[in-house]
Amino acid sequence: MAIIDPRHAAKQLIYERIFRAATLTAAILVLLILGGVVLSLIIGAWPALRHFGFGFVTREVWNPVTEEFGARSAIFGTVVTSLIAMVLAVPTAFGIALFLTQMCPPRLKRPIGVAVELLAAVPSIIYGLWGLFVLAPVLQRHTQPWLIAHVGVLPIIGPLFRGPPFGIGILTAGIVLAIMILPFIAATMRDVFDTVPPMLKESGYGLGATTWEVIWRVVVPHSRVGMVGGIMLGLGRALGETMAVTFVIGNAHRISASLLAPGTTISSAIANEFTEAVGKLYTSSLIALGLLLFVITFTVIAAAQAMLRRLERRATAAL
Amino acid sequence: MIAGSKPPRHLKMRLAPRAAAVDPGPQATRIEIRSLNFYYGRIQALHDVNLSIGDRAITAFIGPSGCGKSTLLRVMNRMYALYPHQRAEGQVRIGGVDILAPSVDVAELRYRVGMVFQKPTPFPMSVFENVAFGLRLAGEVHGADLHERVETALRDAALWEEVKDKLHADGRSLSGGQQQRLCIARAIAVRPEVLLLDEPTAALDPISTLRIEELLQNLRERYCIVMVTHNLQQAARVANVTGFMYLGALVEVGPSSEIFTSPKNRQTDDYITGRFG
Amino acid sequence: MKRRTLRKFRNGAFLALSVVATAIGLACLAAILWTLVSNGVRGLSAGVFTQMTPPPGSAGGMLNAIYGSTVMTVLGILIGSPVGMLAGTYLAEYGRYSRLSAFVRFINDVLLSAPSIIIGLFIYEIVVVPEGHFSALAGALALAVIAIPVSLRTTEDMLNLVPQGLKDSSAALGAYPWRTILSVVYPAARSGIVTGLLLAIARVSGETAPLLFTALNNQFWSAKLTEPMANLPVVIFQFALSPYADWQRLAWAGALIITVTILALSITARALLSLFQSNRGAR
Amino acid sequence: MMERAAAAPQFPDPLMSARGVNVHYGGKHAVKNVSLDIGRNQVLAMIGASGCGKSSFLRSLNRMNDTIPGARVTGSITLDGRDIYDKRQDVAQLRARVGIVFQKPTPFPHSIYANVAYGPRIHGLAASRADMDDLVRTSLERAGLWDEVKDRLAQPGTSLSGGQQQRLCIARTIAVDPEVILMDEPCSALDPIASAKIEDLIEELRGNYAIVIVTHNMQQAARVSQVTAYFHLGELIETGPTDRIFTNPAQKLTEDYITGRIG
Repeated sequence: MAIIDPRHAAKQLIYERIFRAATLTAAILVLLILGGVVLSLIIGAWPALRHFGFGFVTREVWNPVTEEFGARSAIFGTVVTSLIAMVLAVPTAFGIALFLTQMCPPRLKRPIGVAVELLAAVPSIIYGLWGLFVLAPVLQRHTQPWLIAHVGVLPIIGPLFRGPPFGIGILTAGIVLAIMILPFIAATMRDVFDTVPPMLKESGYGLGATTWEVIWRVVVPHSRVGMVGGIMLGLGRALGETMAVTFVIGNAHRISASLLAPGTTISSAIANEFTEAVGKLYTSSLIALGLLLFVITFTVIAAAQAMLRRLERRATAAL
Repeated sequence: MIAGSKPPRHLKMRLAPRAAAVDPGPQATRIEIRSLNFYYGRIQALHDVNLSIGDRAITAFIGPSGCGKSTLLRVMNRMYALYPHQRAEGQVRIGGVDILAPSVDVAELRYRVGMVFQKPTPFPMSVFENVAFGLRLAGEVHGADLHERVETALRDAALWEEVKDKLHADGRSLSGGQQQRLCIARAIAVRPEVLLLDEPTAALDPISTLRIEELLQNLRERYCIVMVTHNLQQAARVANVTGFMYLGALVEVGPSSEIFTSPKNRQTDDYITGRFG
Repeated sequence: MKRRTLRKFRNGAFLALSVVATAIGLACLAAILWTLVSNGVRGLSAGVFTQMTPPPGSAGGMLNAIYGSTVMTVLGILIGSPVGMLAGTYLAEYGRYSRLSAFVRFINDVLLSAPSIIIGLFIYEIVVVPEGHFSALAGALALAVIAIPVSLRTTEDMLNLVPQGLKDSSAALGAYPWRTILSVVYPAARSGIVTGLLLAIARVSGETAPLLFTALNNQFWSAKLTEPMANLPVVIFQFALSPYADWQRLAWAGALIITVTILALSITARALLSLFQSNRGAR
Repeated sequence: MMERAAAAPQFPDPLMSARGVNVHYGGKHAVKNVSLDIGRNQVLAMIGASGCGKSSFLRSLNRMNDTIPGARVTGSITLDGRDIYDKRQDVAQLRARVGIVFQKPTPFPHSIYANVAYGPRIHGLAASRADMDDLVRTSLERAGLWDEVKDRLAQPGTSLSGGQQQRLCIARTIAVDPEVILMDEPCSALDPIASAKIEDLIEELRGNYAIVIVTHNMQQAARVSQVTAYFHLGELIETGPTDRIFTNPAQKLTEDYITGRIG
């Protein structure tokens, strides 16, 4: 039998303890980072929050000269641009995911899939540049005048499309955001659809269902949780996106009825004004905006993660 | 895109006369397979298979894994057509109609040829909706009739007593054996002419297996059942006819009693005595 | 029969819609890439790589910005990746099923998709404010914080792909976990780990928002980590929004450089990953 | 059940001995009150339908179950009279004495040489390079692989065929000079010719080691083992000399299994 030197064995045990402690410390560091983010934001935002109270969230005024700050227009802009992005991106992403998983010729499946994934990696500043130099002029010259003339006169939704065609504004920001998160949502949805066991799909086909029926009645219900999770992750991105929006939003701290008007979002306000902010209250107000953004995105992302987790657990349980 | 998106031609498959009061003795042929070859891309998976499968009987295919038995099964409802690069040549006639003909509407074909898989595949919906799925697709049965058809199917699948109080529970909440019977109920609810079973008990415990086997014995009187199994004893227990496949060829086929006691072919003999596989 | 026709029609209609959606999506994305390449190539010249960023209205290059981006990215990865890898190792190996791991995993996924501008604010508060000035180091730290979750996630995923049998076999020979991890698991997941590293670099090198108020910008050459440092994303941002045609041209050139770099990194990462997976399949 | 346990063959001087062993995985009771002795220089085969607990019991013999979360082992298992579940027992040392070979070959992502040298290296068993060369060679020879790989020791272990990989894993296990070798269906992923080689190898190794093999192939159990234990639903139903178990089983369940009525 093997004779093992006890000193050798003891050394092994010491290395074991050191390595384990190192990995554990790194894991805990992740928690500390998040804690640090929350804490530093609260501390930085404290002067503004104390000065304005809860009114900071509800007031629309944003005036660096009189040092009066309210987050309402920034929250409004953040939510509305993200909603526009979701309305445009989700159905399109669903279509792309469907195409890729259910009907794409195999020769094209990989190239298109890879293209979509690579585009999700393109930095957001590129989308902003394109939005400013290409999309905004096109919208200003063609799309917006048409919208104003034809949709703006309608009742109910009409007011959303009135006023001068600036090119840049809430709607443009929403469209740029939609294009930016499109690859991301499409890739997530495709992955979710791919988790549907082939046998389950075949069971649907085996009963004489058409492709669409299998998708709508078997694939979608099966992957509902994952789809919603993926969509909400996309929403989280849209809410927090800075650069793609900052180029095209117009930076106006006010709430307009029209989607064609300029506005602002939390992240673009911070990006535009932070380095120029003078005065403690101004800086603190911007950090308070950041805190609000964090709370909003944290809620959305946490919910999304919880849903995706559930899907993963179910997938492992089904093995 | 699946092959089923072609415009429908008028494919009329006569429904088999069912539930005859007396067993008419030796069975009429339901499936007729002539010089069937099958390819996965360039790999040939089935070599010149010729076979007649009788109605109201259980036909089982046995053989080592990779021998082509599941492939053969998947030809009979053209499930392979879902995947690119898979193609079948030859003739497979079900009720007289060549189902490999391009004019055949695969959705309709699959409606008439039910299939149950290795693992239970309950849909993400209630027990009731699972069984009603095929009927709702066809849209031919509604209201009280639908309920009755679902109940009959569940009774035939020997599951009714266990689920009658939880028809609205999620199908995935049932136990594995129950799920598999649910899948059988789902398949027979549309009253198919042929029922294909691909190792239906592979994922089940011995007791659930036993129940499924009993169930198959009962269904045999009314359906043409074709199954694939890797369990020789199972084939011997439940099948009237057994076919042994090896390397993509149908080596020998005959009444189970003969195949398992006095096979004519050397390979068959080796396989059933456990010398390989 | 009528119902069947209806079903077929519906099937065809929805499938056609999904083709249209794919076409629209790909067209938008192609348009963006086309604009980027055509404008970027026009702005490219040897000077871009050899000259400093110019004052308003005159010609110049982006050498200082490229250098700054490289320095901060490398530094950020050097700080962030080891932390992420070690933490990922804990999650995949030591604490695979522990509650702490589940929590860390969750928090990490939140950090992974948290808006990067918030990370910038965080570093501003804990580094820039106490120091009293913007610095390259602050920028690198912000990038490190962004790299950690990416690296953690990929490390954990890759280690989980290493077959349990391999880990068991090492344990069965009497190896302690650290030995198994270093001698068996890491080598088995090598290309997967490199993939994670490349993805982290790709992710970090395109980040603009957190650099806006950590590293800021510097019109001149600076190699000091304690001073503000030029970097591509912030230069692109400032130049694109400027009224000067020269600056805008440079912004496009910079955008092209960044995008090409990131796409190259991502493509390499993908190639490595498929290599990793096919190796596993062969085993 | 106690009678069955008592019917276990008692060796005058068993190498390992299990008494009243239970294994739980979470809520699942996988092994129920199993008592069994493992004699020196002989092959014990454990047979039974899948899920009968034979692998779970095997994994409790060198505490591989420790790596499975939620696994709990109770009862006593001794090696040379000392409890292997004792708190002071170092698991790494135990596994050096009781090696295991798994169902699927698991060569490390190293060269053939480094695969075999892995165990000796982590335990510091070779004093010099020459010692290590020797050890690697002897181990490969004993595993019947030396002639096939002696010219390609630097190639990756994964470049070998499935059967060679499995023998490499056996060589790797032998290299740390264990007393007991556990084998968990070592041939189930192999073709018949490779299986036959492994079976011959087991016969040879018996001269130096105690071997416990789990198999689902009854013919294999009959061919390689001297003692057979039949498991059913977590219980040890019957154990005895292989010849007797296969010709004249005492229990109805064993007979049913062997004649193929269950499983």
